[in-house]
Amino acid sequence: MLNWIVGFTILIVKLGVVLLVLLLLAAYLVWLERKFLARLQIRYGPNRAGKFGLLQPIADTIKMLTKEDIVPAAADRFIFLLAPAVVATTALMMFAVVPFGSHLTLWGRQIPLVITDLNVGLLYVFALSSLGVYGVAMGGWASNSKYSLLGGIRGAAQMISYELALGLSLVPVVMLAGSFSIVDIVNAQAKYPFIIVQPFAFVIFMISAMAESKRIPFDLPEAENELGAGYHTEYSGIRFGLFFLGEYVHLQILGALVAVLFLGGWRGPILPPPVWLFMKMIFVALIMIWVRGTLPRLRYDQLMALGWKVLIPLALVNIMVTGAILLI
Amino acid sequence: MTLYAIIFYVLAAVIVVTTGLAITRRNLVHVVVYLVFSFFGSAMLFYLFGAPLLAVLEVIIYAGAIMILFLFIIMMVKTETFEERLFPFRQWLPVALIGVVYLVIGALIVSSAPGNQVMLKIALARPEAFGEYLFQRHWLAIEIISLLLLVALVGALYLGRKKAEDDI
Amino acid sequence: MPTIIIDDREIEVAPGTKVIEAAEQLGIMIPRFCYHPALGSVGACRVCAVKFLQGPFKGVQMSCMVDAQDDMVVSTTDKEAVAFRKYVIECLMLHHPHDCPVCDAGGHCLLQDMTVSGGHGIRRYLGKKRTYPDQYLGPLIQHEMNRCIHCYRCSRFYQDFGGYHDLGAMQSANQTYFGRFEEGILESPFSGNLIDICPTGVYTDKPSRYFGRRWDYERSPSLCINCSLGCQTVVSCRYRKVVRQEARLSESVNGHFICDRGRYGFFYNSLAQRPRSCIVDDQTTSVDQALAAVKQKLETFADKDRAQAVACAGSTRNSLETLAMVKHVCQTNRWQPPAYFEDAAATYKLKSAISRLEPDLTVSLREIESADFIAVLGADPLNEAPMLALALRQAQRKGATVAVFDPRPIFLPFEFKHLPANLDMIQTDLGALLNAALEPAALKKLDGSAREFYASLATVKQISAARQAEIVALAELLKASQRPIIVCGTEMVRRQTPALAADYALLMQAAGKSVGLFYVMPGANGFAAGLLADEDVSVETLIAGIEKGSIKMLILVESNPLWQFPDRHRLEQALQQLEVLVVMDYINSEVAQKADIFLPTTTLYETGGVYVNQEGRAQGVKPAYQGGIPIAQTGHGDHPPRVYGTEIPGAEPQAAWQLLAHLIGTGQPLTAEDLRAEIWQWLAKIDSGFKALPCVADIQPQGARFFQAPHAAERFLRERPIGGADNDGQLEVMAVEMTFGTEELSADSACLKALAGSPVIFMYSSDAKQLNLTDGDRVSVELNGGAVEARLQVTANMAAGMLIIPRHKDLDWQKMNTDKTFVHKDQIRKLKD
Amino acid sequence: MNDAVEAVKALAIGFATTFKHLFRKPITEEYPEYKRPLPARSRARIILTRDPDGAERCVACYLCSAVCPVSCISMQSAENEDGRRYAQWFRINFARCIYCGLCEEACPTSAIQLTPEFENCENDILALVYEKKNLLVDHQGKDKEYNYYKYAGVATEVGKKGEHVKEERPVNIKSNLP
Repeated sequence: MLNWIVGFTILIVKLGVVLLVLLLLAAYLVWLERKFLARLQIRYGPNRAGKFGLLQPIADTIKMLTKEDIVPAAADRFIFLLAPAVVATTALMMFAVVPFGSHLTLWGRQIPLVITDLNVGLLYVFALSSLGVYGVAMGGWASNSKYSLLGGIRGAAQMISYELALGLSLVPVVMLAGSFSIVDIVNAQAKYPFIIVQPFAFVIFMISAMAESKRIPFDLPEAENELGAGYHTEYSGIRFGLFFLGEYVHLQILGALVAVLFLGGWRGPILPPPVWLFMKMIFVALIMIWVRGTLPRLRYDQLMALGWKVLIPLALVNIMVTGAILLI
Repeated sequence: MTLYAIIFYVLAAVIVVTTGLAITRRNLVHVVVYLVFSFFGSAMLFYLFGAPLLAVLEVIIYAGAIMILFLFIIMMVKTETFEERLFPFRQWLPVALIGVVYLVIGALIVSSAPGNQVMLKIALARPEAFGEYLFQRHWLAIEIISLLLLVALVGALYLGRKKAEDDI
Repeated sequence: MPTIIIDDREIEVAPGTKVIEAAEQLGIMIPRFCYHPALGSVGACRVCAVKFLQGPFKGVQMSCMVDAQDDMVVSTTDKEAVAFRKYVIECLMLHHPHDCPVCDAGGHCLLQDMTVSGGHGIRRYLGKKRTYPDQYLGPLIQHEMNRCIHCYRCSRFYQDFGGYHDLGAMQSANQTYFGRFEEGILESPFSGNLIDICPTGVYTDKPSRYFGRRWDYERSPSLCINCSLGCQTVVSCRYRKVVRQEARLSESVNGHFICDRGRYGFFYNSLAQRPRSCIVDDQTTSVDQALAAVKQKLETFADKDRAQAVACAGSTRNSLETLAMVKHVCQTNRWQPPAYFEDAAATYKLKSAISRLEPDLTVSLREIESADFIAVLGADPLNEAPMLALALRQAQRKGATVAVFDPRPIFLPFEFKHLPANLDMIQTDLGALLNAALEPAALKKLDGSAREFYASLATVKQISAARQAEIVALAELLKASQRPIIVCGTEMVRRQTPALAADYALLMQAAGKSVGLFYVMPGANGFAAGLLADEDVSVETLIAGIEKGSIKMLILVESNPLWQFPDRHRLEQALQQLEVLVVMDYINSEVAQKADIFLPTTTLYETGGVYVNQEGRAQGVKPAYQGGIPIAQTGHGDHPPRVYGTEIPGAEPQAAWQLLAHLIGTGQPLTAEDLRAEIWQWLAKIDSGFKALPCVADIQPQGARFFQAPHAAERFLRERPIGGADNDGQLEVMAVEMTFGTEELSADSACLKALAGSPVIFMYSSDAKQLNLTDGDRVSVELNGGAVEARLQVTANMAAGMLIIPRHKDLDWQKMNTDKTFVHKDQIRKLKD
Repeated sequence: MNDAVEAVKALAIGFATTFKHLFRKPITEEYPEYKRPLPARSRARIILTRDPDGAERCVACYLCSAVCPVSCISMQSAENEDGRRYAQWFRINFARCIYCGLCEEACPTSAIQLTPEFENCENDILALVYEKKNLLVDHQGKDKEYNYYKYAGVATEVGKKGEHVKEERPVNIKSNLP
């Protein structure tokens, strides 16, 4: 029983720490994105709240918390209120299987630096990511606004399309590691990161990940200049904030996944493992911001063509090639 | 009662309630949402029984793919918005009859099955074991189904293509 | 009935209809400046040009000059006609100044509309503009002659329609000028209509000068309550102030015009000294507190016997709602019956007049214009009901003879026969006229009572010799008349005169003429008050009651006896004797200042109301604005206050009838609509005459003549005073009404004060000769209550043996008897200047 | 294959461009520290200007308040001793104003004008309600020459009847000569 309680406490502490870091990081990712994007566009970015605008995320949070939470009269109230929660929760839950170190020894007890090591960890990520689609689709539908509905439909279609490419691009990685467990995958990269042997998978995964998290150039569901703000047009206050939280947590997850699956995860010299993971995540995020600062939004048919006609065949070919090499 | 038992009953209750709600609601989007909850609950049950792969597959395939397609269709089609009320009696009657039949058969099976007193041993279905089982024992069936799907895919592509040319 | 096609639409019109009118009936507005439905067409402005495509005429013609005929096909949008109109407008605009921004007509200027819609936007003419000097035309009208487009509407209205000649066209050709020969106040009391009628800004409204633009005004249909005719108006409000009143077209009452008393009689509504808060024993309180104070005082008189010590008086300026409520409160609380009139005779005269308004006799104001012989009995149209004079003028223009039987120095803006005699003799004179006018053939048609009545009429020989020739001459005209109308006053005349006037009308009807009967009544709601009044109750009886000590508490509802009651001293004494005096009013009247408890009420413009004019036409008015103190008065330095608020300052007052409703224990306070509905039910119970009265919402814009006097049993009076008693060298004093200055509400209008002139006393020339007095002398007349001083005006145009005192505000005329007043000749003294 | 190379090349150029921007000095003008001079016809704070001879131009004709799409202008017109129409009070609620400039366009006397001065924010919303004394300035604004009363044809101290631009002497109404 005691053992069980200690284990439970450790789990809760891990959860707490991870959640806290995730949320803080999400807030500061916004700051980072605005700042970095501004520099890419020869601007300053936020520089009024605190030094270098460092207090901007806090100001934003306070603003969103204190703003009125409006539910449109014609909206489907139940689903309207549920949708942002779905987006945020599914995003947060995904991090459960990402390892941020090998293990810690405290008072003679080995504590693995991962919340849970699922033997189907990768599939778990996909499962939650596919549930995240509901938040977008339902939010768009429940708002009872044509812009929102269009945004919601676009979002759902885009996310299920790119999920395939996302999944297929990872099959070679799983084949190399021989496991769905992310901990095992990281362990399999002890010698060299998979990006070296799987550059195609890396590129396909990066592109699909950006599409999956609805980032420019794949931000059709919220396309400001055509749909207002797409599926979250009608949202305000903290519910709007939850959508954004979900989006930025997603960004971190994808950063973490890229780091874990292709860049060797927490592995690295000198610095402690979580710091390495953090640095790699930030690096991936910066690349994504760079993409955002460079590329224009795709057209809808281009988006679909890219997904179905380029990425999926490429991923399939990659699987076959990898399989062939492995067999040989 | 162990913690697992409590979790089991809670999950079971959630599944029963959400499924019940799903079949009684008339707002189709709500139905889908309740059904997704139900599937999610079933997935958790599978996980509880030690079948994480099954759990994940349940979520990915049923909740993540099939239901989202349903939702997609429902959202695209403008349906009448119904009041939240039960279906009329004449629709209920056959359902209730079939339900009663199920109930009786279920009760008979449970009462007459020989293994109902024996605890099931926890089947830790690892993905490798699952894959080996599938592709070594049933490879022929899998290949036939794959072929079938391929034919269907090609057919669909052909139909789509023809249509597109007509449009031009 | 000619059928004409205008712009591809066919319409059948009455013969003689002009094409421009036919188009209007189709809803097609053909531009016009000189054409006006009341003034007819002259074809001067050339802007109503249309193209005649088929029919007797072809090509571009003036639509106001062509009668609609069969087979005519007209296009108002033909290129040629449109171009023609465009050039006409451009020519009219050659000399028009560039002053729309500082012109009060801007925004409702016909010329502006036509210029813009005609497509003339850029000035091409580079020459110099002709200019004119402007004239001072009195306190009502601002003159700006530069803007004139020479449509002649003003001179046609002023001279042809109105009958005054001090304004008209001068100079010639390109320099034609419209104005007076010399600057000065316009003589016509209808001059305000020049403002409405001018298609541009030559004549603009002076009292509302620059106050606002038409588009900023809250405009709503309203009613004039400055005399008994009930002319229809449009009232404009802005910034919580009634700014302007204009004539509203009414086919049955006033036509297109109203008089200046009505047009400018609204200023009482927005005066700074208008009382806005309740006063209890010189303390300002809230409405609830004041009502509580009234109720507390009433508790003393709660039991059955004491209740008779409470009396209530309304007045003829009450709305029908208030009149009914006064009566209802008195009945429910078992108080004294309410008084509405000064003396019992007035009540009697009105009641008898109302009971004689049989449906086939009663005529509306507009129907007077169709008469061919009009006998005015004991009425001074221009002074008592100015629009009546304008209607008489129209009848006269069409060839009618107007004969006035009245002791006063009557002036009417047209040629008429005045037969001045004292109040007893005028009816005898009219009787003699009838006697002489009925031919033997007609006499045969008379039945029993009519024949008897005819026999009792004075013959021409019985009246004074000097008059005989005139009567005989008139009798010839009356003999030929098909549609004679008798207009009878009810204010100055003797008790029996109104009934006698009806008898005369009946006699002529019996003799086969299509007769009309038209009464002039005191106050805007005299008719309804007369219907509701108890026969023996008047302000005078209330005073008598106070003097006896039987009345201890008096509630005056929008009533100010101090204004009208002839014996002021007696009234003041009586008011002092009262234990409690409660006054509800919207003007700061003298009696309001004496009140123990004062409650402010709302005006017609704030709560609306129903008024019944002298022919029994009920006309309803909706509120024109929300009420409250004008923004200019709540102002803050030179701008409105800088505060936000949801309440309207000074909007606490309620309508008198709403206040009165608190004095009966009806339990739940009712909303205004519910209370109104309830009042309508009470009205039907109080007097059967109201049963046909439509609900407020159902009263049509033209009003509803609901009252139909039954063919009374008491037709043809048996007792008839014939001739007048000799007054033994005494002069009968008569206090009379004038157009401006004697009516209570319009007396508060600053702009009309200048028109009221200075106080005068009228005396017949031979009487003056006897007393060695000449025109312009200052005289002192010793009345019952003291001396009255004023300038004497000697005229041959009035009855001998009379002394006529206009009830001028500056003249303390209220020193008369309550009954008839006589002065000996030695009571009139000449004063040194 | 050529297309793919082209595409990659194009992408590379794009990414290189944005990457180079990272090292450039930002071109942002930081507002409160640096205020860019605005063109004279920018539409911001409204003023009431004066004639070249110093009198108020506004004749309170109500046209600006009529044309104002948000009804933020109100005034009261009056007449002064020399016959000029003027605004007794004139009020613009800048909390409502959308700076569309229609009032300026409607003004027949060039009185109401918009200026480039845009910094009129207040914490108290009532402070945004400007009275005439806040609006009236001592210059002619953008229109230096125009004096409405020289053309209007009404008698004021600017000129009696017939003394204005392009006017004949007043007609002698007591004469019969053409």
